[in-house]
Amino acid sequence: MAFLTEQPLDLTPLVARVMSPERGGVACFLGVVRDHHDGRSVTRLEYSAYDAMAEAECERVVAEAEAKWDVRVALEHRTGRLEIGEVAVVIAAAAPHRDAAFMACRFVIEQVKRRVPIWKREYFLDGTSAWVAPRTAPQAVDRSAEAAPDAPTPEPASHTDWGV
Amino acid sequence: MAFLTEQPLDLTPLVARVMSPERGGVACFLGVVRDHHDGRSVTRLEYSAYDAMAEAECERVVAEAEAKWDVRVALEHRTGRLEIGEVAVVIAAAAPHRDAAFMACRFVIEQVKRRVPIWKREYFLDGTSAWVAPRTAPQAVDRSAEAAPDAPTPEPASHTDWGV
Amino acid sequence: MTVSAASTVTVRVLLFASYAEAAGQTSLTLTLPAPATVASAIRALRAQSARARLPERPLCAVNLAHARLDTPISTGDEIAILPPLAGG
Amino acid sequence: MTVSAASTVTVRVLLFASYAEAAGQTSLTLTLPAPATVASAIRALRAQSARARLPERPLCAVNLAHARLDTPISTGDEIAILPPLAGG
Repeated sequence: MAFLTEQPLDLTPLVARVMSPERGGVACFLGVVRDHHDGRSVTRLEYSAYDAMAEAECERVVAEAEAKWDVRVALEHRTGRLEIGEVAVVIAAAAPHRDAAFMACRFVIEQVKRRVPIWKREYFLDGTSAWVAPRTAPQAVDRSAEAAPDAPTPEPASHTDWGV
Repeated sequence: MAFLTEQPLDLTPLVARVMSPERGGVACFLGVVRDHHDGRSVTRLEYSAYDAMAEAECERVVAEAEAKWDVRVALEHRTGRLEIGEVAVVIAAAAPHRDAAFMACRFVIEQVKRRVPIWKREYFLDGTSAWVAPRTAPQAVDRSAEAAPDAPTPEPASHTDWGV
Repeated sequence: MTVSAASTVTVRVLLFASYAEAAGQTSLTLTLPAPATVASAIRALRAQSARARLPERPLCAVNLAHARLDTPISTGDEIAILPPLAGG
Repeated sequence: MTVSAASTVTVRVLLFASYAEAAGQTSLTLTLPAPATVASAIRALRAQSARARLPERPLCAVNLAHARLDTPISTGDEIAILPPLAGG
């Protein structure tokens, strides 16, 4: 099952894939391309991915959700060129109880944002474009210099010119 | 806008109604007719409503959600005969931020269950049928006999034979 | 509906689902001594329809909105006695 | 991939999005002294491609899974240096 597609996303088949008479609640999420970012007018987006890892990571996220809750999850993320108002990601989570459906759906979108290697380039009204850099980007962990692996200490601030 | 319908529900037009380029996240919920209830096999359901009040109450629930969060909400509830696996209720909540979309969607389904006057009769595999009586049904409040309106005291247990 | 100065209050009472089945009717008209509340309508209903097996404090609505048992009611009001809800 | 007993480790390094643009390339092959880690691959990458403006501790993956900077790497591994993610 491919999690990435260049085709427009449609929630209906995802819902159909997870829905069943034993699962009384289906929670869904759609992420929509917004027309603004940091106060600038966006005209379109280009999503690119590390395809093989993105597929593997989506599969792991879905498996984790299905292990944490009694739930079935479907997930698709679009890549390539997207226009304003188009859907970039769709999630459907079906569970016997709506609590689990909502929690799993929320878990999946948070994990997708945090872990799946996808990037987007925004094209602005003024003709420029830029890669989107989230303000709270996670950093790699390096525990090789730590005394206690379970109590990580922050590394000293960088003195090189490689900083972001 | 009618909130009740006897026609099969479809999430897509509800999502289209609330989605827009200013709202980056759409959270949805579908309630599905389950094949079991309290361990008994259910073959179909019949939903009936106090139509005029159900419409008014749905409108109030949506208005409350839209007042609490920066969100647009669409809601439909089906009535009449439903088969196992069919959708009984659909909700779509679109917001600039997904937090609000999820919270509003969750709020609406909880309030619908608690406040909208809809009843369902379950038809069982053995040919019998029964009105569904939730275990935690809310009771009417009566503060006429209370000293302090803000500190309600439980009424004494019923001594009539009218109790449920 | 304006509050009536008359000595009686006439209201329409609606029953639904299990309550309607038990009572054998879905609506009736009640005339009550003024001033009347939802609670007094329910007492009159019990006296009139012994088959309506209502709980001690049923969920109620007046004019399409949830109401408390002590909510005052006036001539022309639509009172609804609601069995435990099961929508969603 | 089994851990090599040889004195060098040869890996493929992938760059994406802003990192690929800055470096002017999307992949390269690095040969490192054994034993090697993700961190030593990044050090070698910086030495080889001054244009790759990597942060101090970039997000990394080894063989399609997120990895720490101290993750050991072996000949044949696929190392990816990941700019801040922006999916969803």
